[in-house]
Amino acid sequence: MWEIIISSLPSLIEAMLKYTIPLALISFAFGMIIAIGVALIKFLNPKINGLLSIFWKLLRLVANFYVWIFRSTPLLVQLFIIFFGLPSIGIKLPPFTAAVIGFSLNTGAYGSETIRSALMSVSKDQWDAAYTLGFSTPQTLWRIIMPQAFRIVLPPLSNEFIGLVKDTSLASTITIAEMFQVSQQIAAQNFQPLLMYVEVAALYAFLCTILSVLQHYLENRSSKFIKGDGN
Amino acid sequence: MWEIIISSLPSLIEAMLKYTIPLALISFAFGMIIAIGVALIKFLNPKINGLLSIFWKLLRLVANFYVWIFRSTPLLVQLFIIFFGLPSIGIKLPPFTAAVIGFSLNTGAYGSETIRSALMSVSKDQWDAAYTLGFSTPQTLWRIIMPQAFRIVLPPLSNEFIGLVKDTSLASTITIAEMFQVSQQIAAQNFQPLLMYVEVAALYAFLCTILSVLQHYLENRSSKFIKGDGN
Amino acid sequence: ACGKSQSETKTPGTLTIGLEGTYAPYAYRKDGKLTGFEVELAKDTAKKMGMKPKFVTTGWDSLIAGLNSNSYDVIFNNMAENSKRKKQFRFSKPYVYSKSVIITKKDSKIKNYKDLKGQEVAAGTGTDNWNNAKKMGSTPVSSPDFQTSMNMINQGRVSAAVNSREAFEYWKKSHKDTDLTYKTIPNNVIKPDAIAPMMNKNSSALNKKMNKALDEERRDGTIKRLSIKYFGTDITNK
Amino acid sequence: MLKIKDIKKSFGKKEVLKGISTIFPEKKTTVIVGPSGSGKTTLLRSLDLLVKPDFGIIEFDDLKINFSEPFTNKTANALRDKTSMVFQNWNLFPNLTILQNITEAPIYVQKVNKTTANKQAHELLTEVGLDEYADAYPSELSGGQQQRISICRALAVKPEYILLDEPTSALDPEMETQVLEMLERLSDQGQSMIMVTHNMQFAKNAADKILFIENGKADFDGTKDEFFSTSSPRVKEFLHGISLN
Amino acid sequence: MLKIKDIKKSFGKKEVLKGISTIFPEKKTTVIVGPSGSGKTTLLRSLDLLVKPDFGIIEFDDLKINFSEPFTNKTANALRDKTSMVFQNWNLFPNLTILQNITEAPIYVQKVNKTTANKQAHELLTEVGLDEYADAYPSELSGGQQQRISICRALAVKPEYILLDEPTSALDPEMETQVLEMLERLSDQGQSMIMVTHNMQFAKNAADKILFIENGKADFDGTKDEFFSTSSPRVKEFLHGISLN
Ligand SMILES: Nc1ncnc2c1ncn2[C@@H]1O[C@H](COP(=O)(O)OP(=O)(O)OP(=O)(O)O)[C@@H](O)[C@H]1O
Ligand SMILES: Nc1ncnc2c1ncn2[C@@H]1O[C@H](COP(=O)(O)OP(=O)(O)OP(=O)(O)O)[C@@H](O)[C@H]1O
Ligand SMILES: [Mg+2]
Ligand SMILES: [Mg+2]
Repeated sequence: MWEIIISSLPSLIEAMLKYTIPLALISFAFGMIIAIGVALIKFLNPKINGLLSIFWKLLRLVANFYVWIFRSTPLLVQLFIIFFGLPSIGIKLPPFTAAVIGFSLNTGAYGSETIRSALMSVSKDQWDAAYTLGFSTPQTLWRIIMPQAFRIVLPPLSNEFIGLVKDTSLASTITIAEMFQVSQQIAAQNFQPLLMYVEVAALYAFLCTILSVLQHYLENRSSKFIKGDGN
Repeated sequence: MWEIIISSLPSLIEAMLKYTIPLALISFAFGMIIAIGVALIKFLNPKINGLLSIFWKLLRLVANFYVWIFRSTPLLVQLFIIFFGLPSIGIKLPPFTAAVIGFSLNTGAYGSETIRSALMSVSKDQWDAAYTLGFSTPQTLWRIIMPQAFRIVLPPLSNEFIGLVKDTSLASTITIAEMFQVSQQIAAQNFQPLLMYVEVAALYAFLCTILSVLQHYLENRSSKFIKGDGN
Repeated sequence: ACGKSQSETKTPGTLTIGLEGTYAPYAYRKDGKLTGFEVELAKDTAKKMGMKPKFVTTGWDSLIAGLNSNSYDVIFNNMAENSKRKKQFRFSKPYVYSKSVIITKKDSKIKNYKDLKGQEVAAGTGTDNWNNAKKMGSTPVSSPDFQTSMNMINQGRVSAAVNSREAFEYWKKSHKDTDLTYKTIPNNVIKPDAIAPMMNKNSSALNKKMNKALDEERRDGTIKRLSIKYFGTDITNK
Repeated sequence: MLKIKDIKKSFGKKEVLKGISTIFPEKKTTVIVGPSGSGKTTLLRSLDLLVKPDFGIIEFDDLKINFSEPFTNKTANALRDKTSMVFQNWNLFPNLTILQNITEAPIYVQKVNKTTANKQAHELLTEVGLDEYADAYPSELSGGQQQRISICRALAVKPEYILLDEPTSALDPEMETQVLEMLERLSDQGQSMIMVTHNMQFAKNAADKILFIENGKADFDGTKDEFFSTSSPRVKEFLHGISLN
Repeated sequence: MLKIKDIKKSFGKKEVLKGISTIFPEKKTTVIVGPSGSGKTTLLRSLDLLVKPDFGIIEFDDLKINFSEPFTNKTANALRDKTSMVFQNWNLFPNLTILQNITEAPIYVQKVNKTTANKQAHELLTEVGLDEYADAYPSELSGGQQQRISICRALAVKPEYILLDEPTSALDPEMETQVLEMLERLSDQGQSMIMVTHNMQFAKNAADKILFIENGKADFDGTKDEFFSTSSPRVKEFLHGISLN
């Protein structure tokens, strides 16, 4: 048994380093950019009128639709459509790109809701305090609201990232030989699918645990300004 | 195209009604029971000593381990091990039972963290207020804290339920012919996997949207006691 | 499906081959490398066509979708010719003839294909085995891989599995003391499957080149050699 | 009669109560004053066992808890039944209506039957002029109204002593007036009360006894008149410090 | 000099300000008083454009906003620069240190260079005796300390007028004393201030002018001495209502 585990480890780790981790990291980075953008579109209520305000309403409609569609359909299907479906309308993406796009859009949809609710949870008073000092809306967002929202958003976003790491296993359906697929291929030879599954589960657990530790470290750091009771 | 969609619809809806929905509902119900239990084990700090307190510490250790393991390994692997792995230690479960156990344990692990953090977010003052009136800990939990936590916990738990509905597609790996597998079977016949995937995605979206509407209804009802600004 | 020239492959000069890579002895991973009968055969075929082989592995569910979207040029994945598939896709010349068998426990009540009626039988979702199991009046139950099918029989979750004899023979090599055996299915019930490379309908030029290469491999004994190497017998003919 | 003897309490290494002994007379109002952080809240919470002292004795008639010995849950509950706390931020239960806030404990803790409990609650509400809000939720009421409700809630369990921790400090002046008037009325009716407050006007009007705590110790313990005429320099300084108010 | 003319504001159907005109004298302290809900906060917030009136004019020297006409963002910002608000709950930025709380606006809004901003912040902190907390976070300070910091923060942008909305009502008496002393000092130094407060003692000590608002209207507008000796029955009633305090 140990022999099987050890002999399969190098291929699994290679797949992890080559696909699982880069996929998760890159997709999460892009996902967060999307999430912040969408969260702001839904959160802000800029004082504009005329055409601009119609445009903003449209933007918000698109954002709502995007969040709805990506949260209410299975990720597997999303990947499938992006990779196998888009070519039929002339958009052909390499597998890795397609995977990054799919995972980013999915993470972006979930993340945007998390970020929006964190923004909303920062007291309205903080906005008043900033405005009275002359801060503009973007300045207030960036210097006052976002740092406070960050602390709130960290635990749920970390969970989403951990979820994403595990979800990368779905990339196998769009021809990416990530860790999970490699484990299946090895199992085809040694006929120990269960053992291979446990092994790959352990590797995921390992990754996720490292991430959790990192999350706690970040949480502690980011909450350094909440020393007393807070108030 | 429409012909294919319409002709496949009855089998898909049958699979949805027979497996997808019952699986999600039953697993969520059990999952919540587990989640509440585990959340309480981690949340409560009963004033006991001697053997009982050692037992409680042990219980908490087990709870922590359970949450950790189920949150850091892919659900697919969990199902696989429960269904195909447990027989090797003499526990043979029918597919539906195995699926319910797998999904319940998974939902329970995630849900317990959600519930625990909701319990923690109810002000310590509410406990004091109840204690001073003579409520016991279980009474306070049940009559005062839980109703307040419920309101907080509703949005994230609804999201977890929606996630579960989509995750039931993984039951196909343990031989359950749920909606997603049926779509694959049909696709293998008509060679229109993309079309079938889009169709099944639409069905999932339909289900999830109904659930979201329900969620909003529940949220509105449960927050009826927050009429003014709250305070 | 809007390529410039019909014979053009996904990448010029490269033959991109789609397969699952999770089905021994056809294709699987050993010591970190993809290998197996179909892997070696596809490599040799590409060489004979003057092209570089490139393998793309993907799940069974998306194997056909990948062909539709030109993610690869050809599938070498134990793909059996049948009329439905032929309508949509183009098959090159068969390289082996795979015999479906009924795998059961030695003491099973299932003595021949007729006993299969009403029984639950393990097979991959939407595979030929799945269709064959259905054809014989049994209820197919989805199984993700070969070993799992065997486990399902052993655990009594299904009464049998329909799969290729070669796969079973290969598996038996590493499970000598197994309790499982197989029963053949008469050719008039289920014909031996002609296994051939499968490609898009519009790849006729590619098909021509591939057929030439396959003919050559037949002539110089490559296919036979690989068959014996991986299956232990020669299954290159009907 | 409620008595404490040599109550000590530390949080971590910090000794917050350094041995306080006193008597809280029945049907009288005892006011606890002292600088911020001196331990007033901790002492008050000890009386209701929301804080568990490390050392000392609490006695109520023939009930007695000695914190250096083990005591049963039953004794603790019996003692706790004698007192009921009113909090600075009132802490009504936001998920219950005003009526339910008041009847919850009588019904579920004291097993009073529902009709009786409701009737008594309505009487209390009528007395404080808030009966029309019986079916409202706390968030619909002003701070002063909520604080009056919370006093009703405390009274509903018929405790011997009502404990109040700065019950008006989170209220604006007009609300404060409402609540203080209600408390003075209660005091006049002979309800035993123990109250932490900075409101010297209230102390002057309603207190029978004053306990001045400084740095975890009872620096003064006597009648109101003694307190306001004491020669203790520390008390004088304290009274001066809050005179601006 | 800051002047307002006929300021009106409704929230939904409720008219909260029903046309208020007055002058806020320079280098003087104007105290706004009135019953709860009368519109004091709304009026004060209007001066800083945290609330946008529906009607009326705000004038500051040659700057002028007429709310029934469109006005540019530039004018609004220019007016807003003249004032700075101190809030009841201080509202320090919890994610920034004390020093950063004070320097953030000078550096990022007024583009003062960092060294200068820090120097000035330390001067302000020293003045209020809190320089040692420069690198602490707000949550590490008491309420009274935080409120003093929030006044420093408002002063740091060098506004013409400091607006204060019940700056001591969330503080306990000793903290309140600290903050009020600081404000009296500022008032003596000739800082223009407009303050909503219930603290009549402070009004007596430091106010130059008093504006009494009732039900969205200015019922009294005059000097402190006029106010405390007025014969207006409503003002007398009001003064009586908060006398207990
Ligand atoms: N749960 C606790 N954990 C640690 N320290 C505490 C706790 N409760 C109170 N303290 C500390 O005990 C000391 C006394 O607190 P207490 O609340 O009793 O003072 P107080 O007299 O009520 O002051 P105030 O007038 O400000 O309410 C303070 O230094 C406080 O920080
Ligand atoms: N944002 C708002 N939306 C709706 N109504 C509001 C809003 N702000 C204030 N009001 C209402 O306007 C009225 C005046 O409120 P305001 O806060 O100005 O009173 P105030 O004089 O400051 O009272 P207090 O002394 O209690 O602070 C109140 O009835 C209040 O409910
Ligand atoms: Mg206190
Ligand atoms: Mg106000």
